[in-house]
Amino acid sequence: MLQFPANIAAAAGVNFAAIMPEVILSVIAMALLLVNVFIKSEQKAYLGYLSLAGIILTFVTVISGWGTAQSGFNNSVLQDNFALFFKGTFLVSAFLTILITDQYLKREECNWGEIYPLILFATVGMMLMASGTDLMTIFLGLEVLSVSLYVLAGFNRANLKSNEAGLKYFLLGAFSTGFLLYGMALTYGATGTTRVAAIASYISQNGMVLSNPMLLAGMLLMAVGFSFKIAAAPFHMWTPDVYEGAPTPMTAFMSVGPKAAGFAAFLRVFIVAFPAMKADWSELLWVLAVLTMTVGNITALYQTNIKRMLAYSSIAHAGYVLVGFTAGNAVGTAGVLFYMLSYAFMNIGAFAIIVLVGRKGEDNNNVSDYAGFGFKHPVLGMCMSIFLFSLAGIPPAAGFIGKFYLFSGAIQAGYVWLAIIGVLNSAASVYYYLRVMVFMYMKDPTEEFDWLQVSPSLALCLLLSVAGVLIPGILPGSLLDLAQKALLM
Amino acid sequence: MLSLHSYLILSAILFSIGAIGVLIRRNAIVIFMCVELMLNSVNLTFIAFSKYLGNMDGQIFVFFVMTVAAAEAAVGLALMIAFYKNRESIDVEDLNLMKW
Amino acid sequence: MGFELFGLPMIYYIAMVVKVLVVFVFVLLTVAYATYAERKIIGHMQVRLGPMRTGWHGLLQPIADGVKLFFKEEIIPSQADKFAFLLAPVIALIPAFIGFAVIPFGDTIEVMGYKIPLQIAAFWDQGSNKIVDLNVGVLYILALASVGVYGIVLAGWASNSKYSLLGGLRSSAQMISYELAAGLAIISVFMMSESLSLQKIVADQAGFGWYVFKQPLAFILFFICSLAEINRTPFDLPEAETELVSGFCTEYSSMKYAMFFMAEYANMVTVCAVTTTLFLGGWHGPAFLPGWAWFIAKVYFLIFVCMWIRATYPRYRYDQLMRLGWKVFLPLTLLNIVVTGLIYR
Amino acid sequence: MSDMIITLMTFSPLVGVLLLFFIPKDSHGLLRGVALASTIVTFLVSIPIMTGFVTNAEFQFKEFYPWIAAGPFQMNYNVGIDGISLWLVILTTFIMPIAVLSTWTAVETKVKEYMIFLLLLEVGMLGAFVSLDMFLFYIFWELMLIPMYFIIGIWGGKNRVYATIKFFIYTMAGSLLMLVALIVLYFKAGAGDFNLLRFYGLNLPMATQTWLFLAFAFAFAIKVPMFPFHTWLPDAHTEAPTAGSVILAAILLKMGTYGYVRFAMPLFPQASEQFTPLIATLSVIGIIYASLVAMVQEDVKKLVAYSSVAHLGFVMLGVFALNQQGVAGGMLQMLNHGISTGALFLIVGFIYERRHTRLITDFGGLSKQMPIFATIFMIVTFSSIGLPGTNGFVGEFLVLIGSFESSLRWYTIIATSGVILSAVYMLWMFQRVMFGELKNPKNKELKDLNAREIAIMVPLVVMIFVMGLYPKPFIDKMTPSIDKMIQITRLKQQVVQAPAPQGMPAGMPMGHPGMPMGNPAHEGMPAGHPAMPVTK
Amino acid sequence: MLGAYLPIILLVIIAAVFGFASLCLSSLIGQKKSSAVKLAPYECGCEPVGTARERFSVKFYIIAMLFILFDIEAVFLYPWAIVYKKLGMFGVMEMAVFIVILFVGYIYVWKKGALEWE
Repeated sequence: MLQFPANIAAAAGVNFAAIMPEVILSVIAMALLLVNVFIKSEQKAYLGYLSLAGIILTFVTVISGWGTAQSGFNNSVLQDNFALFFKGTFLVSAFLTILITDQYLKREECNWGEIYPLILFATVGMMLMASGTDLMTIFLGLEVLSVSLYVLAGFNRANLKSNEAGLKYFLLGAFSTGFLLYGMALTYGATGTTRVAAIASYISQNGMVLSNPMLLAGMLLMAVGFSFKIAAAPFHMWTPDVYEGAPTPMTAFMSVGPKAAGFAAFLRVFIVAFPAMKADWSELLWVLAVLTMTVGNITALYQTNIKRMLAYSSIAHAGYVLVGFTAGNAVGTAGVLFYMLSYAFMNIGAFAIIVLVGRKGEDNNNVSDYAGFGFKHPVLGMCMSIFLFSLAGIPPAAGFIGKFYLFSGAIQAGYVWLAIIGVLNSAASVYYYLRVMVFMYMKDPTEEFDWLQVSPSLALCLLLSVAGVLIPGILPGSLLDLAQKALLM
Repeated sequence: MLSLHSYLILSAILFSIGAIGVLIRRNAIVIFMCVELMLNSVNLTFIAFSKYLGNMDGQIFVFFVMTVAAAEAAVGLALMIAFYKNRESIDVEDLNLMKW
Repeated sequence: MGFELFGLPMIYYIAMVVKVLVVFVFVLLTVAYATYAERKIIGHMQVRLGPMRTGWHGLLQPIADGVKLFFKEEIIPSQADKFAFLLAPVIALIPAFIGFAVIPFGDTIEVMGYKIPLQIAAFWDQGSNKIVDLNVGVLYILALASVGVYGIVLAGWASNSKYSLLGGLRSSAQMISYELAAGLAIISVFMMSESLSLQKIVADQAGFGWYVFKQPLAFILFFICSLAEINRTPFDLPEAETELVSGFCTEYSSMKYAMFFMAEYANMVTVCAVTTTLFLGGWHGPAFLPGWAWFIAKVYFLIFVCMWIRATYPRYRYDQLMRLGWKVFLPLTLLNIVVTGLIYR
Repeated sequence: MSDMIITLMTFSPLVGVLLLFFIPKDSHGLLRGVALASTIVTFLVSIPIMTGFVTNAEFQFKEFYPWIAAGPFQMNYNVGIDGISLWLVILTTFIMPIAVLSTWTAVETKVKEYMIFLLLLEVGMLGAFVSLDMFLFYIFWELMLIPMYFIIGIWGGKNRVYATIKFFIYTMAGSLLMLVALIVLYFKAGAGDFNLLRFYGLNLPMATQTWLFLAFAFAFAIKVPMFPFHTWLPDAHTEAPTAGSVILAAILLKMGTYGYVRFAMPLFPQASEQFTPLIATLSVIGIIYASLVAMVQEDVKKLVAYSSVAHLGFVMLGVFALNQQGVAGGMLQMLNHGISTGALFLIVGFIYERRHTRLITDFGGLSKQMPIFATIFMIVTFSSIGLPGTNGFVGEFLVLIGSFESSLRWYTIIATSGVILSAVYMLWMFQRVMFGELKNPKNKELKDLNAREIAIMVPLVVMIFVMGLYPKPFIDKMTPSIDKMIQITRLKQQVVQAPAPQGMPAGMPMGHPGMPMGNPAHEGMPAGHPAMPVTK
Repeated sequence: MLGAYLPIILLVIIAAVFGFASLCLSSLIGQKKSSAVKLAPYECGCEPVGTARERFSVKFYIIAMLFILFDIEAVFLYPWAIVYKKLGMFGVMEMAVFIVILFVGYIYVWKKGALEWE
């Protein structure tokens, strides 16, 4: 699983085919950056359309690359099916995010075109993380992503909460980068290489893993660094504040894409580079998964702000995904892939509704502000319910299939208790998802919601999200198959 | 000459100072400087290993770390300015609008 | 030769101490008399006489100035950050004086069968029979240039005076802007020499293969940027007397003021030496003079050019200055790199 | 068409849902009409299933389509009906039109959504009863939750939010544990598919069985609900609108007992044998405790809710007796409870609609004012108590006989006191509501049942008597399946405990032709007695 | 390599000694007649208004940030410059791409007005 393909392991040198999606998207992003400064502010929406077109183009490249592994740049990138699947996920999340961005920007009167290139750059970073097979590439991808995200989190610069989110994210993100890097440095020192495949072969040749504390420390520190990025407890402290303060579409984006990217790199590094130490790291991940799920869910119960609640929920979801990761087998790992993709649909969908209901100045984001929403706007209410049910993992939504797969992986690998803790958490999580619905349907409206305006792009986002939640929920076969195949190459 | 261990110990100490600084200092800029200290201690580690292993990967890595640190610095300072403009402070104690 | 320390013979240490002292004194004297020369040259250009009283044609003027400054009262403004205030001039001074360390100022000489390169940070490795110098000499110079900024910023900030602060900020903004262009301008030189070692760069220019002929644009850009970087006229805005009352050194008096002054002139000497090394063939020249003489001649000529410029050009406005740096020089340097890359492939 | 009849029946309410989507939300009459028509159509579609059901132990009307194939997993759309699920399916389709009718005037707001949820609920319930693929079963099982959650939460009483969340989370927690157990079972079975019949053939080690049984039993115990997992039920029942309570009582609770009969016991026979005393204890505690609590209730609806807990205790007792009378009695009691408790909730709904109170003290002497109502109420009360001649009697009697003759004799004796208690609280309640002086002036305005309400009650009353007087067809159709279930369970209990006789095939032919009632085949044979052979 | 660095250290020491010696000497032999007015920050002879540690134009930050970014890009050019002849045409094109990317940022910054000083 996830092995470096033997037939192209020798391939060295430049190979642009291996980074084609990244190249295309970066070129488009740079072009947008330039276009942005030459057009008037009323025309900024065109940037959105252009970036959507760019994403579609990149997506086509990703799809056409399916099934062939391309390695390049002295084996520091490897675009295999695993990478391609994640790239698809990132592109989907960027696409959906851009669809809801325009309306938000107009509402908050911060209609600066830079947001589109920044989203694209962040996506490039994520894609690089997914296909990086060298710690250096992974680090670079991570930083391209993070630096873009710091700006995106603080994008609404007139809004104090957004400032605060950006700054917090920046400080803690940079802090965690330090740990990640130190881990990478120690791993490099212990094995003499930064290529993940070479690390693995070094370990398998030299054995005696535990007798090499440096390697172990390197691995642990890397795990800490990645845990920060995927918001796993106890390294999750930044998440709620950042998610609450960041501009809503960016929160949607952050909770989905970067998390998936973090998992992609986390998986790649740990499964490919440290298979010999699986016994060590799965213990660690076990604990992380339990903590993450529990902390996320329990704290989410008390939240009144819906963005903050979804932030904790996203922590919990990282915990579920860690369950699949802990299992480390084909089912669990495929579950991670599948889950991240379906999470993109359900979470961004939910945030699309939050963008709709919110008012200028990030107002109206309390759960109680949704009182009566479901009946005032039945279709939107239904969409939100579908997303929430999916988040809660109730069939027939994609979230259920995803959880089923993750927990199945854990059970197959013998982590039955982990799965049980997982489902109990899942049951507890139902409470706060339902609370939103309680307000939506079971409380009398305090507002008329007459200011709500669904822009066509936002409607498209909702449509795609609902489809992305229900279709894989009812007929998950082909997508699961894809996720399985992504691991085999 | 100095052995690899001395470099590693030095960088570990620097890294710890940086990490502790991040945790206990209150000024955002100082915190950021502590982060930079951490990154630079990592750079030291990389260089020491690179020299020890006779392998350039570590030095290349340092290039990228430096670049990234610069980009982070630029973005970070911009964020701090934006925050300062609205809040007249860069004390992290004032990053308190959102709490659970 | 019997005595060795760290694998180096005793004569190495002797040569080292001698070289260091010679260079230090040379720089100090050059600095002292550069101030005198400046007043004289500009005076004569403006049909004045300049200092005439102390000594013959005022030749003792620098010493008199020095002694005077020693006896001036030391004022540390209230509310100043005392430590930083005292530290700033030293920080400005040290990099200015040590920049010279990597510059080869003459051919190798032989003493008792031991070769001594006329460059402070270099020695002869008997094992491989090669001159070993600091292989990143240029980076050393650039690094020192950056450190020098700290002294000025610190001075501006520690003084607790608005003029100082503004002067310090301005000067740092200016210095870093032009440092960037200067740093990019000399890349084409490295592309030619394929090394960052100044020994190698100088060796490459032997026999009038001076880089100034191959890279005229780079030479002009680098020299102008250097002037800006060391706050020489026409880029002397940070200390613009008329606007900022001497900018960052408004509050400085006595020897501390003198140290800034010395740092500035030492910087000028260093910059001229670097320019000579990078573009004017270093110590190379027709054989009728020894290498070090050629070197000194070239450096003094450049110092003269600096003063000439000061006498000729009015001061830039700050926005013009920044525009020149960012909008003209920066793209030009990048262009120069690309063109060089295409031509000298 | 007939080979797709289960699919047709299960999903025919969805057609109604689709139609409802396109009806304007203000035309209440049309909305109700379409919903009613849809449920009636579903009932009509289910009739051929009842008539076409051949009395044997096989699953009939089977359908099979591959659904999900990914990695080690293979899920299929695999449905079929046997004697155990047949009557529960029919009960569902039978109760649904009544439930829709009962909301005719009770629900005035958001009618469209209400009807949609009712129909979706029906899909979930039917699907859960007919699924033979355990994954599919789980999907439908969860699917039932959502509409019920909304029905209670939106149209319920004052405390509805609390009640509905409690209901949801309780059930969800149980079912998620069941999911884990299901996955474990799947991998223990060696991946293949989730076919229930395949799982029946497994011989799992005792330790595995224990854990899996506990997980399944926990999920079903919450749903039943068994003491001490019953606390959600009074809340949910009290707060739910009438139709919600009816469906909850009549059908949803049966999911739990059905789960025991279909899944928990045959899949994990040794474990279920091991836990029989525990479950029986809990059942008996449930019976006595719920009866006692019911006695002191002020609120009629709460009283009925607690009576549900008590009744289902009997069902559990019967099922775990694991002999023909016991299980058949339990199954029959499930139907009886569906009808009589459903009817009771309807009755409570009628007076609540008139008086907007359910407190017993607010009533008294209603019989004078509402003679028809009083009559029907009385019949239903008798049925609930289990008076001979009504359906309740047959079921309760069979349960007691069956469990008395099993190892659960002593439990049965205690449980019998529950019968008396139930008579006490029901009759006492009936007396306080219906007889006595008509003190409260508001009650003097009360009108008797109207035509619609009578139409709702008549089928139920008819069923009460039909099943009470001539239960044979019901029992006959389910007997072979029950025998098979007992056989599977018993056989495997024996396989592990005594060394299996040579040559005994793992999947012995199970088709045991219908044994008449009272056949002494297993009489007096304590369940799971090691020495006793199961088949002659 | 130590041989090349040792003289630098010596030079640093000499320069530092010279600097600190001048400091000490001047404070020892200079006259000391300070007064509150003399110690006040210079403000053209008027009473100082407010504190000097005020906020100042954000332009300076922007210049600083731009410097950091472009300077770091220059860091990549140095090693490249040393070996570009060995890399051949590929190296030139690679760096051309790099500079083009740099230029995109440059144009952006220019058009955004970060280089204007008003």
